[in-house]
Amino acid sequence: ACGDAPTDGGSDNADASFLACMVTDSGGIDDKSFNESAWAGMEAAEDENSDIDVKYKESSNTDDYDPNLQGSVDDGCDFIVGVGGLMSANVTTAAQANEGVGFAIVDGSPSDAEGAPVETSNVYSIQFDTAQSAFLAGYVAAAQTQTGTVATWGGMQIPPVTIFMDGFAEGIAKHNEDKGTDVKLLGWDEAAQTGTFLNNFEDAAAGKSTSDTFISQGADILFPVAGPAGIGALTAAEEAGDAVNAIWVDTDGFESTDYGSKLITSAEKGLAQAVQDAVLAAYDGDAGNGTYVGTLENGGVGIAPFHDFDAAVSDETKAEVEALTQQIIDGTLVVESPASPAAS
Amino acid sequence: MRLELKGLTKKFGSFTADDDIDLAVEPGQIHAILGENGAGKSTLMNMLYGILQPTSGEILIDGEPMAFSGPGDAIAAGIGMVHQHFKLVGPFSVADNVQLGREHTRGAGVLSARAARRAVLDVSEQYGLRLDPDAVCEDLPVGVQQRVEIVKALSGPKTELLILDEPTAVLTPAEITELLQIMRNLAASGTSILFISHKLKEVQAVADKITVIRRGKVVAELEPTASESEMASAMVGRAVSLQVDKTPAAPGEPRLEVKDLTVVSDAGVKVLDGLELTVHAGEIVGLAGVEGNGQTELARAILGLVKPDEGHIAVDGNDVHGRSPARRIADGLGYIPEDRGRDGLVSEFSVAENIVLNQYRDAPYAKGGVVDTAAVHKRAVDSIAEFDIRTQSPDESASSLSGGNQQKVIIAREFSRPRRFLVAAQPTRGVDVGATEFIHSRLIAERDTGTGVLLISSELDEIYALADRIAVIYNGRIVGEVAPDTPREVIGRLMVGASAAPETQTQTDEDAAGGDR
Amino acid sequence: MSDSTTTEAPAEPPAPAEESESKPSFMRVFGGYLTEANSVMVTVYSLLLAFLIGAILLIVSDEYTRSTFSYFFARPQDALAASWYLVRDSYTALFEGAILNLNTLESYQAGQADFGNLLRPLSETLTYATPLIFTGLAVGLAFRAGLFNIGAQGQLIFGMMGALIVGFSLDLPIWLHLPLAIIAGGLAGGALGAVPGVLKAATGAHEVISSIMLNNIAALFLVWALGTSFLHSETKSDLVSKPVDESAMLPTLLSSFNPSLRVNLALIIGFAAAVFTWWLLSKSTFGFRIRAVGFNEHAAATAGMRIGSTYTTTMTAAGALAGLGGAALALGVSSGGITTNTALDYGFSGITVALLGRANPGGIVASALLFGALKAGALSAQPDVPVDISTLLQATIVLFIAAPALVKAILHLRTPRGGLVTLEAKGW
Amino acid sequence: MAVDTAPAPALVDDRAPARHARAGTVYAVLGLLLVAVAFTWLGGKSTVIAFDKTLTDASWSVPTFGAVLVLGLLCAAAGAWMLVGLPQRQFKLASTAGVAALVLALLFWAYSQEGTVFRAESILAGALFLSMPYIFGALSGVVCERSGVINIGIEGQFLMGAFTGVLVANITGSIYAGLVGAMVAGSLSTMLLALLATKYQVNQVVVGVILNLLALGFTSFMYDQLKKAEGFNDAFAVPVISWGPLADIPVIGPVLFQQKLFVYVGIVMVAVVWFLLYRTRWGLRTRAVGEHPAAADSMGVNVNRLRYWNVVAAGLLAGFGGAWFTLGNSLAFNKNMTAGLGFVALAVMIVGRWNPLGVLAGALIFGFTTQIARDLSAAGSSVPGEFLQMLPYAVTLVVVAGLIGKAKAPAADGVPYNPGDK
Ligand SMILES: Nc1ncnc2c1ncn2[C@@H]1O[C@H](COP(=O)(O)OP(=O)(O)OP(=O)(O)O)[C@@H](O)[C@H]1O
Ligand SMILES: Nc1ncnc2c1ncn2[C@@H]1O[C@H](COP(=O)(O)OP(=O)(O)OP(=O)(O)O)[C@@H](O)[C@H]1O
Ligand SMILES: [Mg+2]
Ligand SMILES: [Mg+2]
Repeated sequence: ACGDAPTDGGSDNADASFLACMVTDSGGIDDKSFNESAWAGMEAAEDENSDIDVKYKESSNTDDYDPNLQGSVDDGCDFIVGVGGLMSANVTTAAQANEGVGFAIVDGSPSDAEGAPVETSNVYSIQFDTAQSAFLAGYVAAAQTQTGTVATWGGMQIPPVTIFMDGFAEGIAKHNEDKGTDVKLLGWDEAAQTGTFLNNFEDAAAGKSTSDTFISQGADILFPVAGPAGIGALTAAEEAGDAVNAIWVDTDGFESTDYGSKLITSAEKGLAQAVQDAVLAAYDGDAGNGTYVGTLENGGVGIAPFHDFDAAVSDETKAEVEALTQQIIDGTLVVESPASPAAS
Repeated sequence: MRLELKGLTKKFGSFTADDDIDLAVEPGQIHAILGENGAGKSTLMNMLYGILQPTSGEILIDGEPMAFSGPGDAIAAGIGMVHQHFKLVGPFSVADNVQLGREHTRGAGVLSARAARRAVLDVSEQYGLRLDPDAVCEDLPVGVQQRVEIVKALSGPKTELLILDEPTAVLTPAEITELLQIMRNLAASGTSILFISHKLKEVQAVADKITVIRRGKVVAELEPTASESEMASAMVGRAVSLQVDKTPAAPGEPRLEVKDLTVVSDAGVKVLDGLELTVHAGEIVGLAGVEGNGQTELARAILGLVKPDEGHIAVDGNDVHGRSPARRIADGLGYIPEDRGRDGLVSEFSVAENIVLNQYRDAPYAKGGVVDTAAVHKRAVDSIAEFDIRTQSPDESASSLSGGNQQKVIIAREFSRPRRFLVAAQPTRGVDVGATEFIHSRLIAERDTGTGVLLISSELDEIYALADRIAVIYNGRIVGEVAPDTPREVIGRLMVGASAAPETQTQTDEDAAGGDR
Repeated sequence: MSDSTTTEAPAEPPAPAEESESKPSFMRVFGGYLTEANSVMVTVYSLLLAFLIGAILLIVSDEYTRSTFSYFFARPQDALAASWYLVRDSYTALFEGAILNLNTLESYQAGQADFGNLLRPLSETLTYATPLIFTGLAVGLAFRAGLFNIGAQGQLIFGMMGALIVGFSLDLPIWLHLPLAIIAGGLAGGALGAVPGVLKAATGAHEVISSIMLNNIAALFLVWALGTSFLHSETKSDLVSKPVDESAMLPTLLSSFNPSLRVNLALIIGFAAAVFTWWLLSKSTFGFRIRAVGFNEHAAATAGMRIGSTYTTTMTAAGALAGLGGAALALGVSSGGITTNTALDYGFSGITVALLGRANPGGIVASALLFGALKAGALSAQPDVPVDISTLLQATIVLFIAAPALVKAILHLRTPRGGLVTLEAKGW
Repeated sequence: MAVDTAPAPALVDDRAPARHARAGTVYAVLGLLLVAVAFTWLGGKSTVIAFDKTLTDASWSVPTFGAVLVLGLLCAAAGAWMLVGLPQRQFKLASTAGVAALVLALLFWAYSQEGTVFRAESILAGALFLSMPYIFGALSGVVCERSGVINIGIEGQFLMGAFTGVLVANITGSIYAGLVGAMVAGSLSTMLLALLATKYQVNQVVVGVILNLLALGFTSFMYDQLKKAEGFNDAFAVPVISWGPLADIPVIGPVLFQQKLFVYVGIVMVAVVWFLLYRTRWGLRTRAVGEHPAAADSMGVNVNRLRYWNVVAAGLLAGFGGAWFTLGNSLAFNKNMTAGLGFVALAVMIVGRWNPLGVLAGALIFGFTTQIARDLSAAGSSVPGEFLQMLPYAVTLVVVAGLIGKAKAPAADGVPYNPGDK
């Protein structure tokens, strides 16, 4: 209706022939989490190919998915990326109703309202086995802790969050098993699937006070899985002095946050890259109904460089991480979380 | 100070409340203003005090035209005012209420409690108005609150003109005598006084000059020598009978029996203390007493709003214990509350809705949980005619009625349904002579139909005019039951807890004076 | 709760009547109407003023348009044109999202789109308005009894859960299942609503505190409950509930035109609830009591009305209304499963809706529709119109409608006969 | 003078009013329940209390059974005292003792689980710090509502303060300038409330709701606008103020003498607002205007002007409280980061009965229970996290229903004042 109104970002390719659209999950475009990363991927695709234009629509809750998907179809989008596993069924339905449009679903796969898998011709699925990267992060944390206690906490108890916490817990367990250590993890009990959650992703002050509590209970490495609220853990670590550090999630926190000096590493999830690739593939007509699962093997997930901690992390640990990575890629070591893509 | 009003006019929209009023108050003069409810007296005073701005006309003080943009200006010009409706901050102490707006500070805006207390004591000593500066105003009996208002008005830096808008409505006879004396003293010392009252005796007793206002216009200037009925007919525009015609009572069986009634307030005070009282069918028992001695609680206990801690209340021989107020009302209890603004009316409701306020669920006003608007309307139209309620329509909100007419709405509500017993608390408070006459005659008529009536009034005149028997309440107890021809002094002594015999009077005065909380 | 018996001033003195002997022409009367601060014109002007402010915000927020202002004095036409197009397109987009899509209209006239497509914006508006009708009524009803029900949010959440549980756990025919599920929603909401009422009646606890606390408790309870195996979806790992059975879903109203038109029976139930609430308040003896207690509890008590039980029943009824709003969500648009986000801020918006509707059921429906339209329009117009601008626009519209005196002052309107219609001012 | 209207001196009743008996029953039953709990579950358990900051190794291990038993009996005794009848004046004492015993017993019980340690210093210090936003928000509410203007927009003022605080700190490079900026921003946003409430007589609850919406929209919008540029939203940290040797005193030191600026300002403001309200001319007039504006007006107080400036000044407090979220926690601004705490502050104001000292108590209850909930959750309590998070809300509900009872708002709160026909 209003194609000549400038779109957000300003770097739009005004006379592009291919329109790629994104529908966010609740949390919005700047959630410092998967919506933001996905949008970064969309914009990267736009920068890469001047014939691509990108747009987004924000959802405030699940009820907005359908109108936003429909609105994107009405806007004439050629490729529509739905972010969040909750949107799987909605994307699938929209795809079935609009065979001529390409779709993608991030953190989910085509399914019906009941969650049962569905065969489609035009939904591309993007998923990540972040348990793998979190596993390595957990191993590093166990190796680096001085107090023998590390902690994790989440924004909400949902699969994209708990998969990190599961992997982290398993990494610590692995270290304890291999090296005979007795590192304790606070904030998450993998077996019981219970732990500490803020029940929101915004309240960084609550994140900080929760982290302070963990620190007072002896934790010296924090692993917050809570989007923007997770920043609270970093400020808590900063205030606590040199003894307490943190590990970030999703992106390399050394670059994406202001607290690089406190971050030993990050459990990365190559969401932006994957979305960018998907958009570019769609432009070439290659997206179709493929599935992409980001793993250590294809580099879709991984742990970030140690940056300032390069010297602090021993060569031995580095070598072990290397070896574990190889084992996971080989399949000799399986990191499993109830929230892993295979299980969903 | 010489005050002169020239052509003072106040319009509210298209309604003219005061119309071209000319008036002069000489220094040291007590100038009374008479008029029906809604005649425009308070409006006039409010203009003088800067609360309202005149639509046209001039206010001259010592020949100088004044423009008051607010009460602050009036106060600065030496005017003090006692408002008809108390303007006291309830939770504040007396001292704080008096110092509000002209605070005693120790510099830098920090209050000096001692100076404020001292100031109150000074003024109250000077005029003989006893007050405890530390008492919390909302806990005080209305009579004492009135005294606070007067002290407030006198505490101005140089009050030369004092406006008293119905200051005596809530005072006891003795307090009134006292106030009138204070007024005389003030006038003698040169203070001008504008005095509004519906009680013609007082006006006669104290005024140097009387101006009568009707419908916003000055209709007469009278001398204090004018008779009461002259004043009344000037006000109302017709002859008014000031005498209540009544035949001797023919008491029947007991309608209300109160035995050993004890009520303890939330603060742990025994407000009723073993009260005993019986009212028979076809008689009016006047309950005389200084306000705050348990009258309110007695009335509320009879209605069922207050749960007795001990004792029994029986209506028609049946113990009403455990019966809800609604049930008691349905059983024929009528209730005219003393505070009509608070307990009597829902002021946002229409006149019609207020008339059926305690019958809205009964036939014919409701059927099957649905209000029958037509029936309510019809009832309202009838009542408005019967009780001469001055309102533009039954759908007018009660708040737009004058106080006297608001009172008639309550009277209409209680008087046009079958009733066996009636509690009438201060039924004519603040009501003009015409309406008072009307209400009194209705009360007598009510008695004559065989209803038992408990008349609670702080006005001895009213009690004498209506009561067939007088009970005096003091400290939550009936301290005496006397015949209606008992001399005032005897009742007056009973009211302050002294025995009926005159010898103890001096003694009592000392006690009572020290007893202000 | 306080009333203003002590302030004797009226709202605003009516302007002196303009006396004109000759019979005024229609145009004069009409012109007079337009320049008068009556409630219709105040609403119209409120919208216009809000859109004017919105336009400024749009221009300021748009980088390109802002850049044209940097050389405004060199080439003003650039800035003016850019602003004009931006504002026009943005508001067109809002309008198209909320009421009628002009492109679709063209295609429809050309025979390329079906009628259902034309209805979509309206359907969305009505869909978003539906829960607001219920929560608005929930706040409005309590308001009439002098209670500030800030707890509609929690009551809506409970209603959602109640309807959901009956909706998936029973196996019944639709004519029984759907009504039962709806009633369960009302009951659950009513149960939560009763708590502040009972506490106030029994201990004097302030309903505002207890409602705020219960909102938080309800929201956390939902998070916990969604995690339990009883509520949690059997097929999805996300924090989402089981879907309700087909037999408990609210039938859609317009899906015969187009299956994607979501507006459902709950809208009709909402209208019915509004009519019922209106009837209750203005016709029933219970409503008489509610209003009497709301205006003056002392006089009501003296007239024999039971104050405590009025509080309790009113709060329960209010909770039930909000609960029905929850049922509308759980059995309607979110019948595929509710999440922690499903309730959004419908309960809090209900406060604004109720106050804007002057706590009158009719007004509440109207303001719910306005809010629904703003939400639908905002959703469809993004990202061209940033969502935050839509929020600001909403706030500004409400602000002006709630402040007739402000509109009157800004536009120098005349006071109508009978004074300005202002929202009743109420204390706690 | 002939007679006087003196009412008789109050006769103080010696019997317990009915509500004392009711409360007594509740306390007695709860106390006995605790005793039962002790016998059923707590045998052999112990509760560890540690002083983690000043005396790292010192900890006490208290047998939970004994502690809960004693406290339960104490609570029951308080109830019994009320039941047999006690003077009015001592009712408060008894109920406070009962509640204190109850709360302590519950704490002993909660911390008896394996692996949980009551770290007195960090818990209390954390609790005090967490109470601060409520203190500032509720004090702002007190100043507004004492003058008769309902301020339901505290949440919005928090957001404005939080956002502007960081922004100004970034631009000027000074955290103190940031704090001033936050106050000014809070005050600017209440100015709209002040104007609409006094001059245009708009329903104040509506204005409050609108202010919240406006603040949310505005800060989110500005956040997006500034996100693209560097150096507008970087975190700034308020330094911790350590009072030298005082900070080393066990428990008291870390709790009281080693806190951030906000804590000291908060406590001082409670005292200051209390003093201003109850001891100064401004306070007298403010309270009068909130109770009975016509009375104040008739004594020459300009009601609407006083209300206007009070509301504007109250915005300073709320804005400062907003800065707690960002500057106080060394955080950058984030959309909607105040997470509804403004509404809780409103509740704290009512719990505190519109009195600064009550506000302090209410805020401490909230801060303490929040901190306890977080601590227990972090320690791996078996109670689901959501229920732990409900703790502050549930406790408030109980306190309000059981202890506070009827809270009376200033009589003219929320009622616009129209002086005469001016
Ligand atoms: N604020 C107002 N707005 C509109 N009309 C008013 C207002 N105040 C007073 N009036 C009108 O002015 C008339 C005079 O009122 P006023 O209070 O002066 O009467 P009054 O002589 O003092 O009566 P009373 O004896 O009952 O005190 C009333 O009948 C009323 O209709
Ligand atoms: N908002 C209003 N609109 C119209 N009239 C009003 C308004 N407010 C007050 N009045 C009128 O002002 C007059 C005086 O008001 P006030 O409250 O002083 O009455 P009152 O003193 O209770 O009456 P009375 O002295 O007869 O008992 C009343 O007659 C009332 O009708
Ligand atoms: Mg008068
Ligand atoms: Mg009057």
